[in-house]
Parts: sequence; C-alpha cells; structure tokens
Amino acid sequence: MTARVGVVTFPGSLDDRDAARAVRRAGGEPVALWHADGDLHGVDAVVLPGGFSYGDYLRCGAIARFAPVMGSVISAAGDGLPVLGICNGFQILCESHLLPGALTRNRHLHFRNRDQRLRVETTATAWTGGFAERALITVPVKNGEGCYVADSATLQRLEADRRIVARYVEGNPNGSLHDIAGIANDRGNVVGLMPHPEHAVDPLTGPSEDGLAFFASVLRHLVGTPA
Amino acid sequence: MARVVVEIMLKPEILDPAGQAVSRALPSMGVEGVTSVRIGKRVVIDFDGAPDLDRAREIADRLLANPVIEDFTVQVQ
Amino acid sequence: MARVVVEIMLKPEILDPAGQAVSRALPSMGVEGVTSVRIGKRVVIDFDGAPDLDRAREIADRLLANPVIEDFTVQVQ
Amino acid sequence: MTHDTVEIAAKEGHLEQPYAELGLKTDEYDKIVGILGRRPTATELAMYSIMWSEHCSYKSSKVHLRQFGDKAPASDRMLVGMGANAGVVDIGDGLAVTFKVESHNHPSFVEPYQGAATGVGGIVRDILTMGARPIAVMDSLRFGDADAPDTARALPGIVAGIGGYGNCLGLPNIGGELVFDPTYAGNPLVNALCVGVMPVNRIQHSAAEGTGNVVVLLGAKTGRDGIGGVSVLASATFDSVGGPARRPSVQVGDPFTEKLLIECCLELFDQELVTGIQDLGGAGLTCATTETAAAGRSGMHVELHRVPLREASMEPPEILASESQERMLAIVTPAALPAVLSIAAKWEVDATAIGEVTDTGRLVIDWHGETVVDVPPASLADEGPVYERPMRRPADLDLLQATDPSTLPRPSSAVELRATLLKMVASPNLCDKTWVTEQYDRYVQGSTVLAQPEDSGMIRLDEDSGLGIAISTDGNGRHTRLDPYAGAQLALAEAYRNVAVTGATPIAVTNCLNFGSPEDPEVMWQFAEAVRGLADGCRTLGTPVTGGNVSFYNSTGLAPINPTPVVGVLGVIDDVTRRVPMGFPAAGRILLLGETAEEFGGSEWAWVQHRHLGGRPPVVDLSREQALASVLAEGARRGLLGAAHDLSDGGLAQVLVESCLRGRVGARITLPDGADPFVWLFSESAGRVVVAVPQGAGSTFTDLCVGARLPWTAIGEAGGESLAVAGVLDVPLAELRTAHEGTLPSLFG
Ligand SMILES: Nc1ncnc2c1ncn2[C@@H]1O[C@H](COP(=O)(O)OP(=O)(O)O)[C@@H](O)[C@H]1O
Ligand SMILES: [Mg+2]
Repeated sequence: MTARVGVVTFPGSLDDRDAARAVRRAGGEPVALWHADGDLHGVDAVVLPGGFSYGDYLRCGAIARFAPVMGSVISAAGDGLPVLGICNGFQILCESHLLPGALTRNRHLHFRNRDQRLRVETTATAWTGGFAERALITVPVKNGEGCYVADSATLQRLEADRRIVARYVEGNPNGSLHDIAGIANDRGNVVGLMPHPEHAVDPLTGPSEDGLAFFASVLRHLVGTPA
Repeated sequence: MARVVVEIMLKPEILDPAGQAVSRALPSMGVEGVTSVRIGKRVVIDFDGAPDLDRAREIADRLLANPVIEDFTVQVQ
Repeated sequence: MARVVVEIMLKPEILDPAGQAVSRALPSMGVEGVTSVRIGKRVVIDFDGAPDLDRAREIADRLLANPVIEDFTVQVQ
Repeated sequence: MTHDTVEIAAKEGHLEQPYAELGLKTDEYDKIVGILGRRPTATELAMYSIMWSEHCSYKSSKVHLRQFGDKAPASDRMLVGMGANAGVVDIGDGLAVTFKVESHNHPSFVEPYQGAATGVGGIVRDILTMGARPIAVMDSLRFGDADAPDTARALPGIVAGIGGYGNCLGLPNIGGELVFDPTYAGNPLVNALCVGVMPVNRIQHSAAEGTGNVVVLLGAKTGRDGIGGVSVLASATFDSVGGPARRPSVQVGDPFTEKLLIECCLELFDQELVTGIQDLGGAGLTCATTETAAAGRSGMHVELHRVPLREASMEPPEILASESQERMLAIVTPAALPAVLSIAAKWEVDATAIGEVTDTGRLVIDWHGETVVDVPPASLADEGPVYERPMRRPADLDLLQATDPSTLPRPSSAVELRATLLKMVASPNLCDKTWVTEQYDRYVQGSTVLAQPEDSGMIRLDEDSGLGIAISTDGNGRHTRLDPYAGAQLALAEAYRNVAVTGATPIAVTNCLNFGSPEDPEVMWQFAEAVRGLADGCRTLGTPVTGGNVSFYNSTGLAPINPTPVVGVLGVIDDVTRRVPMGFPAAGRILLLGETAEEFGGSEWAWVQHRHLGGRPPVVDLSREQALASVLAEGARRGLLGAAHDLSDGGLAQVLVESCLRGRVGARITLPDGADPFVWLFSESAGRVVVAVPQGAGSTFTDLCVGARLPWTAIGEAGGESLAVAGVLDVPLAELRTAHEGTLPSLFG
C-alpha cells in the first residue's frame, strides 16, 4: 500500500497544493490536514508547506505554532513521525522548538525568488535518504525571512552531528549562517528546508526535477520502517 | 554617547493587520480580555556626540516613518 | 481599561540588517555622528479588565517575542 | 449628535451645502436636487460627490470608451463584455478566463508600499467578483529617471508592496514592465493586472435581484482609512512641488484577510450560495450598494448601523465612503444565509447581514431608525454627468514630429557600434530587470510555464490537457506622445506579438489609460486619439477589449505625463508543452521575421544616446502582426521553433543579447549585403521577431512564412561563447552579462 503523507493547510498556507502534487508525483498518497483539526488521520508522514500562515505579520510561523494540528505534529514527531517543514513550515518548526535556531529577515532586506544551487549534506534523514552523497541540486528559494541564525554552540552541534541537511552553494541568497539551507533534528525524522523542493518536480513548471527525491526519500524510508 | 528612542505607531484610524492577527490568535492560546493589540516600531539611535533631538526627529520624519499613516515620538534616554 | 506596552529588541549579538540599512542611509541625508541604529517592535496591548502584567509577560514570552533571538520588556502604562 | 435625515431635508428645503468642497460643480449639484426633488442629505451629498467623481463616473472618458464596444470585433468567445468588473472570455474545455489591469498611481506616490500593495488587492477582488479564482498577477511600473531622488524614494517601496501583497496571496507574478522617463518624475505609474479562471457555469453577476434577498457584507471591518480616497486621491492633480495637492488618507492592505476572503468566496460560488456579488473598492459601500441595486433594477434597504466598524464613532457618510480593503458584498437568499455564515466562519471571515433587496426602486439607508439616504440607485451608478470635453491637437506636435532623429550623429566605426551596444543593453530601460522580478514569487501554484524575462507570462490551466494562457502588457509613452493613434496601436501590436512568440494565440485585450488632466484640451485630444487607435486596432486584429481602467490627472509639475496607454493581451495555447522560450538553443538557424526600415522616432537609441524625443514612431502594420502570429502559432504547434523573441525597444541588438544570455549560448550573425549595421541593429521597426529553428526544420518553417507572405531573413547560427556580428562586433557573453545585469543592483542596492 502506498504511504499516506499529510499536507497541513494553515490559514495563509500557499504551497499546500504544490506539496500534495509533489507527493503524488513521487508515488505517495497526499492527505489534506486542516490546521484546526488535531487529528492526523493516521498519516505516515507530514509536510508543513510554504506560505504566509496568518499573514506572518508578527514573526513567521509564530501564530501557526499554536494551531491544534501542531500539538499532534509535535508529539508524533517525538515518536519518530517524519516531518518536513518547507520555508514557512521550517519557520513553524523552529518556532515550535522541534528544530533549533531561528529564521530572520534576509540580510539584503528583500524577498528573493531565484533558482538556487544546493548541496545535500547528509543522506541520514528520513527526507534525504534517496540522494547521492553530497549531491548538487537546483531548487527554487523564495523567502523574505530565510536567514538562519543560531548561537555558536548550536551551530557547532549541528555541524558536528551532521544535522545540516542542505547548504547554499554558488551564492548565499539570504545571509544564512554557515550557508544553511536546511537542518534536521538529532533523530533525522524532522527536517526544515528554506528552499522549495515541491517547485522542482517538473521541468515544465520548475528549474529541475531535483526536488522529487526529498519526497521519494520519505516514501522509501517508510517502506523500510515497520508500521 | 547619547541614545535617542523613536517610537512609531500606525495612526489610530489606520488598520493594523499585525496587531489584528495577534489579538485574533490570543483566545486560542487561552488568553481572554484583550480588547486591542497595536504593533509599531521602536528605533534606538546612538549618537557619539550629544543627543540631537532635532536631527532624530528629522530622521524619523524623512526616513523611519511615513506621516501619512504613522505617528511618532522622539525621546532622549 | 488598562494598557500594557511590550518592547521587543533583537538580542545584541543578533545582526539587525534593517537598522544597519538606516544608519548607512543617514550620511546621504547629511546626518553624521550616529554610531548605531537598532529597530525593534513596540506592542501596545489593551485589556478590558485590570492591567495583567503576568498575562502580558506570558503573551510576550510565548507569542510576541522569540527568546532565541529577542529580548523584551513589559510595562503598565 | 442628530443626523441630517431625509425628513429634515424634505421639510427644511434649501440650505447652503459644501458641494464645491466635495468636488461637485454647481450644475451637478442642481442636477442632484432635481433628481431628489429636494436638497440632498449630508450623507446623500457625500455619496453623489464620490459616485460622480471622474474616477467612479468616467464622465470625461465615457463618450470615447464607447468605441471599444461599438467597434468590437464579433467574437463568440466573449461571455461577459465591457462594463462588468472585468470581461470574461471562453477558452474552451468548459473554462472561462477573466483579466483586467488597473492603476494605483497616486496612492503609490503618497505611500509607495501600501499604495502599490492595495493596488494589487483591488484588482484581485475585481477578478474574484466575476467568479474566478485569481491565478496570476503582473505589474507595469513607470518612474522618473532611474537616478532621480524621487525614483530612489518610491521604487523600492512600490516593488516591495507589489511583491508583499501578491506573494502573501499566493499569486505568481508572471510579468510586467519597468520603464524610466523624466515624464513620470513625481508621478510614477503603477498598473497592476490580475487574471483568473473559472468553470464557465460559475460566472457571477453583480446584481441585487430577488426581493427579500439578504445583503451580506463579507470581510474586514470598516474603518476611517481611505475616506475620500477616490475623489481626492484619484481625481486631484498633484501640485508642482510634487506633494499631493490635498493630504489624502491611504489604506493599509491586509493580504492575509484577502486570502481568506478569496477562499471563502470561491467556496460560496462553488456551492451556488450567492445570487450576486460585488467587491468593495473605490467608493466602498456607496459604490457597491448603488451599483448592485442599479444592476438589479431593484431597490435595497440597508441598516447602516449593522456594519461592523473599527471605530464606533464613525458617521454615516464616513461609513459609506470608507475604502477599507478586503471587503465584498454578497446577495444571498434567506434560505442560503445560514450556509453562507457557516462557510464564512470556517474561513474566519466576518459576515454580517446589513440589509435586504426590495422592489421599491430606491436605495434606502437607515441609521439607528432614521432614514439618511433615499435615492434612485441608478442616478448614482449610471446617470452621472457625462462631458464632451473640448479637445485640441497639441500646439507643439508638428514641431515635435518635425525634429526627426535622422539628423542625430550615429555610430559608424566598429568601435563605436560595439560601445553603443554595451551602453544600450546597460541603459535603465533595456537592462536586466531581475532586481525587481526576484522580489516576486513566480512558482507558487506550480503552474507557471513562462515568467519574466520571457516575452509573456504563461500559466497551465489543465494538468491533463495542457491547456494554458499567455499574457503580456506593453505601453510606450514616447511613441504615444509623438502620435497617440499610432502609439496606442504600437502598444497593442507589441503585446499581441509578445503573446504570439510564445506559441499562444491572442484572443482578448485589456487596457489602462494613463493620461494628464482631462480639463486640458490637448490631453483630451491625446486621449481621444489613443482610444480611437486602440479600438480600431482591436477590430482589425479581432481581439475585443474586455475591460480596463482610466487614470487621469497624471502630471509632473504643470506638465502632463506622456500619454501612456498600457495594453494587456491575453492568448490561449492548447498545449503548454509546445511553448516557445526566448533563449537560444545550443544550435540552430537564426531567422529575422519581418522587415527592417530606418525608424528611430521615439527610439531607445535616440533617448539613451541623445536624450532626444522627436519624429514619428515606427509604422504599424497590423496585418503583418497577424501573419507573424499565425506563422508562430503553427511553427510552435509543429515543434519547428527552438526559440522566439520579439523585437521592440532597442531593436535587433537588444533581442540578440537577451536571447544569447537567456540561452547561455552565443550567436554568429551575418547581416545582409549592403545592410547598414547601425540601422539593422538598433532600428525599432514593428512587426519583427527573431526565431531559432532547429537544423533540418529550416525549410519547413520558411515555407510557412512564404505561405503567409511573411518576409524573413536568415541572419546566422546559434553557438559559441560570444555574440558576433560579422565585420561589426564580437562581444563575449560574460562582458554582455556584466553590462546587462549590473545596472539596477548598482542603482538600488
Ligand atoms: N515590473 C515588472 N514586473 C514583472 N516583470 C517585469 C517587470 N518589468 C519587466 N518585467 C519583465 O522583464 C522582461 C523584459 O521586459 P520588457 O523588455 O518590457 O519585455 P518586452 O520588451 O518583451 O515587453 C519581461 O518578461 C517582463 O515581463
Ligand atoms: Mg518582448
């Protein structure tokens, strides 16, 4: 049976349909989850998609973190449920303290949408197992607050534990420390990514198909893990 | 070293989407009894010489705030 | 009706690009002698009951500020 | 306080009223008294002053805009024509598309970020009102000189505002324009376009019909922001100092609330719960209530005190004039009301029943039991004043057309031509626009097939069939200044061509007419000529005007801006996988379609090299444009095109540079024997396109050209690391890229 991957829609989520399309293209079954519903409907993994939850006026992800669905996501993540936060989803994961550090205003103060070169730094997560070691990929970035910051102790730990999932190469689009584009929790089931793999699943509408492997990876991971 | 603080708030009649989003979120956090939330800017300017209020006021008026939609106050600290 | 003001500033060790942009723009406006500009938030919360400092502090700590990057103060007005 | 009620107004009879301060002329005031058979109440007077303002009543432009309807080519695609919030065209497969461009020039000058942001919000609600899901936006921006202080003040905020609102709504930005010219100093033009799609059977109407039906206000609370915005902002000339003549109030946009409003309304439409819907934009509730009641030939009874307010102290005229954003007015049956309210609650959208539809033929508005308004709605919505403004051909036009650029010194040596090329591609109007377009989300919704810097934006509508649409917006104030009739047609031709080069077939037109003061006879003449040119052009091309917008009172100091009609053309393509990009492929024959004449009037070269504006604009040949479009559509359908890019500002040289840089490949060009390199490289003759044809497909494609009597010239091959024009220049791509891409970042950081 195909894995069921939940895609959460918060008020202001924008890339939820694109994330669902990516799951489908990778061979999974997308399941729509609603912010106000604490029930995860037995999904095997969860994607927190990009967008501007609640407008992101105060601080990106600050309000979404309190949505009923997040309570369930946080506890399920503790039990090893694979969770991928993309852009706004990454911000929500940091605000929820599922991931360390914070995403702050881009150094140049502009929203920036460009096709970005990345290096996948670890295949030891639920969402990157399908990549070749140190794979170079092209995936769009589009954010105004994508500059990753954390204190030096945290950064050292992320480096030492190989929890930096992807790094910007050929130019850092927002000033992120250590060129960080994505990180994982220590268990590797929770991953936050600033770039948008769901926008790189079809050459007709994106710069590449490189993003597909994130979604294919979690499906492979799920097959490997007994239900 | 002198410090000047400029406080900028949207005019009362102007919509404050950020404040509105916060006050709407509060009940779901179990916080009741809040009638309004307004979110503005607090700008802290350090001068190496004496605090220059007029200059700070000029900065606020020309660079930090748009008098069409915002009010501001300037204080030495 | 009671009013509580929460002031939120980025921690000193966190870079403030918006503040830097302002200080970089100042010389071109003929403003000299500014050593630093930091831009934070000023949140004005109105309660219908008595001013509830603890509650305001809780709102600030859980929602308004992100302790990872920001410091805040809470005062009744 | 006591309110001025209908009762008082009727009893008390004549009273000195501040109609002049509200912008009404004496004869207009007398007309109101005539309509009502008494003096208007204070609230009624405010409503008439807003609805009869230039912005709402189109009183100066109406008599000319009629041509768009009168001359409209027969088109079985038109489902909803001019006059609605936006026209609707049938694109097959049971789908309909609606699109429209609108100006927010003056608010964007006063508050760049919020002015531009609310401009996007407003046009998106226009599209939503038709029943469509908004699927993309575009923005046409014009500023003073790139290095002017006011440009540095306004541009970053305006771009950030367009991005801030559109990105937060989840609408991909797929194209636009960025033009610099001193004519727009202190009066930037901010024109926003939105396109939406819907099942044909979901088209909504903005009529209040069905006696007893409920009038529901959806969305944001009503506040004091933007009061008088329409009459003051949109209809008052800015004084010569550059500041607004009257300090207007500006609205702050809330894209998050708009996003929820969109999802809420679409669910209401899908469940067929509304009988009528109208967005609240300029003139707020005044406009929405009068227009829906007038359209329904019904009456309406509104209890104004039910309107949710941000400030309790607001008075009836303020509530009716407020331009608070993110609001819609829905007409629903009493039976549907509960379902409507629960869907609104699901989306956290405020919904309030504020009145009901009546059969009285009157719009009656009560305020806490007192009647403050009792008017025939059509008298506000449709029967406003109409002016035949005096017109005069500009006194300086003959002289301007006589000062032909043929006398200007030209580059001739290889060295001069190379220097000219590098200077041109780096000039503000021809340089790379990435600094702007990077601030816009092009990927959201996952259906963007083409976006900037391509000639058109293209969106896939159906993932299975591949059905899609393409849109381009274009305008040229210099051409229109030199000849308004031709200038408008050149803008139309360029947008039409930009759609055609992608492989799509142009089917419909929208427009935003940015002009000076209609009270200036010379401006009025420019306006009349431009409208006539556009209407004639649309008839010839068979592409009806489906809607648009007029922005008068654009001037820098005392001088009106160059007349600037911005034209948007919509095209359809039945399979987006057949799209043709602008970047050269690694190999292929390069052909120039069309004919090159010596045409430098209003050209970018004359401006960049000599700050010269004079002569006549390029000749328009609409049948040539049609031939081009048919050949390109057929070539794309049969997969004969590796690339296509249309020629406009900057001519052939500009297009070769853009297609090389975009394709990351060089080109070896050989101009025909005896060709003057300067004219061939920089002339701006219309009706031309550069295409790259795969080896082998060449003759098949040129046969198409011959069949369509379309002249073509083989000018070279794609390949290599540089752009080489035999015997003239050879510039490495890296050098071209540095010149082309460095300009905006160095200007704006
Ligand atoms: N303000 C803007 N917003 C979005 N796209 C823009 C803007 N300005 C320019 N562009 C894009 O940059 C590219 C080049 O613009 P332009 O030279 O005017 O195109 P064309 O000459 O084909 O009309 C086009 O794809 C256009 O859509
Ligand atoms: Mg073009």
